[in-house]
Amino acid sequence: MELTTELLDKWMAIFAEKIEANKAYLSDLDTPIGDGDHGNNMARGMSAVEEALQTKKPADLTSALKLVAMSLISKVGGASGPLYGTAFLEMAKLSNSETDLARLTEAALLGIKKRGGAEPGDKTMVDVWSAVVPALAKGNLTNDLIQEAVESTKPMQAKKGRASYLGERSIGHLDPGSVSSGYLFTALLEAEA
Amino acid sequence: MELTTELLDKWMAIFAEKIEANKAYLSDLDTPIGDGDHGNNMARGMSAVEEALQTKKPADLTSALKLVAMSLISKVGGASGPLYGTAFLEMAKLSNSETDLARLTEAALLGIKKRGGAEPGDKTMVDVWSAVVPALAKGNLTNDLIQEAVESTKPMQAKKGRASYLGERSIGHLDPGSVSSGYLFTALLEAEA
Amino acid sequence: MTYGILIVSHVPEIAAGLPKLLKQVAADVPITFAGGTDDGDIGTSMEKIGQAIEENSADELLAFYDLGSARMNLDMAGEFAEKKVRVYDVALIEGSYVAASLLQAGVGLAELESQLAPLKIKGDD
Amino acid sequence: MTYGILIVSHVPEIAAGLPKLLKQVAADVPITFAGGTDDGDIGTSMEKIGQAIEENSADELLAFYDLGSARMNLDMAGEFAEKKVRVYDVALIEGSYVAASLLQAGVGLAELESQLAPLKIKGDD
Ligand SMILES: Nc1ncnc2c1ncn2[C@@H]1O[C@H](COP(=O)(O)OP(=O)(O)O)[C@@H](O)[C@H]1O
Ligand SMILES: Nc1ncnc2c1ncn2[C@@H]1O[C@H](COP(=O)(O)OP(=O)(O)O)[C@@H](O)[C@H]1O
Ligand SMILES: [Mg+2]
Ligand SMILES: [Mg+2]
Ligand SMILES: [Mg+2]
Ligand SMILES: [Mg+2]
Repeated sequence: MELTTELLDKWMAIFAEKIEANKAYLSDLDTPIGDGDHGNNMARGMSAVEEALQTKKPADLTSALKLVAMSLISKVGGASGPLYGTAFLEMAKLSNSETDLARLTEAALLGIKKRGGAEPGDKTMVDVWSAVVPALAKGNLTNDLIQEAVESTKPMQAKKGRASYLGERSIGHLDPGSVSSGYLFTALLEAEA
Repeated sequence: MELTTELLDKWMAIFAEKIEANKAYLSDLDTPIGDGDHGNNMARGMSAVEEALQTKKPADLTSALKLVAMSLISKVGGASGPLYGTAFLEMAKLSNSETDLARLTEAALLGIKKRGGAEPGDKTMVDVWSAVVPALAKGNLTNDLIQEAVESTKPMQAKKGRASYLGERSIGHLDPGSVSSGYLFTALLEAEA
Repeated sequence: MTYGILIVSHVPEIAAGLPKLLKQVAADVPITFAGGTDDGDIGTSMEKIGQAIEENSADELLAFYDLGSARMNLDMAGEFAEKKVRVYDVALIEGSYVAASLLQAGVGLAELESQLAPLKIKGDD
Repeated sequence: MTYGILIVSHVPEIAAGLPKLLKQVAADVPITFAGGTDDGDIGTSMEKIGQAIEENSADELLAFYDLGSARMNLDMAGEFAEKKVRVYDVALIEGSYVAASLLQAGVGLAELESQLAPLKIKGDD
């Protein structure tokens, strides 16, 4: 499937709504295994994204993706800022020559992994992205698949990010960044529908 | 030789003078291999000692030694504060049962070693104290012996204190705390004379 | 037995700032700090450290410091104090962050100390 | 080639306070810092880090940070910058102190890095 500026706008708007609606929940998830700010971070970032898209009305997909990236990088404040920011920046770079969503998110995932050094199984957003990207390529991404990927982080012991300082005590909690990444991709499914 | 309150008063007055006279030199020594404050630290400490001794006029040797210790501990501000402070505190403790200077400085040296973890050869004041204490016991302490002990720190590589962060670059400089300890013991010789 | 954290730094700003980072992950852990000399210069003060020990509401303290001379004043303050003060030769920021996270998670002292061990970078080698 | 030091911390006070400790032993080393988010909250800001890189008068920077997310913003700022920024996964306070002491003493990069190695306590293990 192709990413267009229209689809991106719709995607971001739905994602921003989901983040806003689940702000407290995301911060609560971040409390036992982090610093309790993931919901606030993402809400601040996504409202900056929405404002930027609406006021600057970027002319093309590349500018729009870059705008999303820069808003997240400058407004989120936590680890998820450079990570989501890098994801959208990588999509922006590739979007000059490629608009297939599977290819774009593949580049985004590579960027996230490079930025944070995490691999699947480390209990980070990489776990969700790594499950979603191949499904997008095969055209079989579903809400169930996303939900499963998010849930898979619960029994994991964190190896990256603040939760990793807790060692075994990080086991038994959902990873907040995986939950927000889950919203990103359910938002995409809704935007495409 | 016996330590009396009179001797201690004289000793501290002469030491304070020497510190004041060599304040800039001691801080200069501390500049290439430290933070450049040893002279100021010791001058602040010794003027507090002098003020305390003169205004509180301690009744006995133990109180006088304790007063010296507490003034140094609370006023010096750098590593030499707890180190000289511990030295005089150990002398104070022992002075209830023992007033022989060799025994007292022996206890002081043990205290310095315990407080800072340094051994002879680590390029600290321990090098001077370790040379002086046995000489005091044998009754053959001289200015030359003190000077030699101070100079011996020059070729050493620091293993303790700020200078140790410089690794091999600490070689070729006199240790400032050894120089001030040298003044302490030449002051003692002068006070006894 | 409740455990608290004690931060000792040569720099008043570091001593005052670090607990803000720790409080984010350890809202329920008592944290007190001492920084600078009595005059507020760069250095440490046994008296200020003693006060920070007293002010801390916990039964026992896990103490973290920056440079060696801070450890000496910390040790002396600990000897004069009523409370047990355990001093760790670990990286100040990173070590106290791990300790705060684990105390908040209810981890016991033995497990906590084994997680601190890889962060030991000072003291007697 | 002149070397400077860059300090990045989640806490504005730590970022501003640490250079005071370093300046005591490294009066001639250019040191700049970035702490907190754009709003001055606990966190880091790529923009602030970028400014601290620019403000530093040295040709190349040795950069030190507290927690992992600071490293990510530091890396991004370094990618956007003109200057080479070398990021070290060492204890923030202790590592930058060693680096400052050795730069002031005129030690070269290779020797400096070998002295920093034992202070590595984060990053990819
Ligand atoms: N090194 C990393 N690689 C990938 N994802 C990471 C990494 N570090 C953190 N994360 C993700 O970021 C989320 C936390 O984001 P957030 O709370 O906004 O940042 P912070 O931890 O700085 O407060 C984690 O739940 C995890 O999914
Ligand atoms: N661990 C130690 N054991 C013994 N002496 C030490 C130790 N650390 C430092 N010193 C002594 O203290 C002196 C430095 O004192 P000063 O400059 O006043 O303190 P600081 O290093 O905290 O600025 C050194 O020259 C050395 O003789
Ligand atoms: Mg968080
Ligand atoms: Mg945060
Ligand atoms: Mg000094
Ligand atoms: Mg000092």
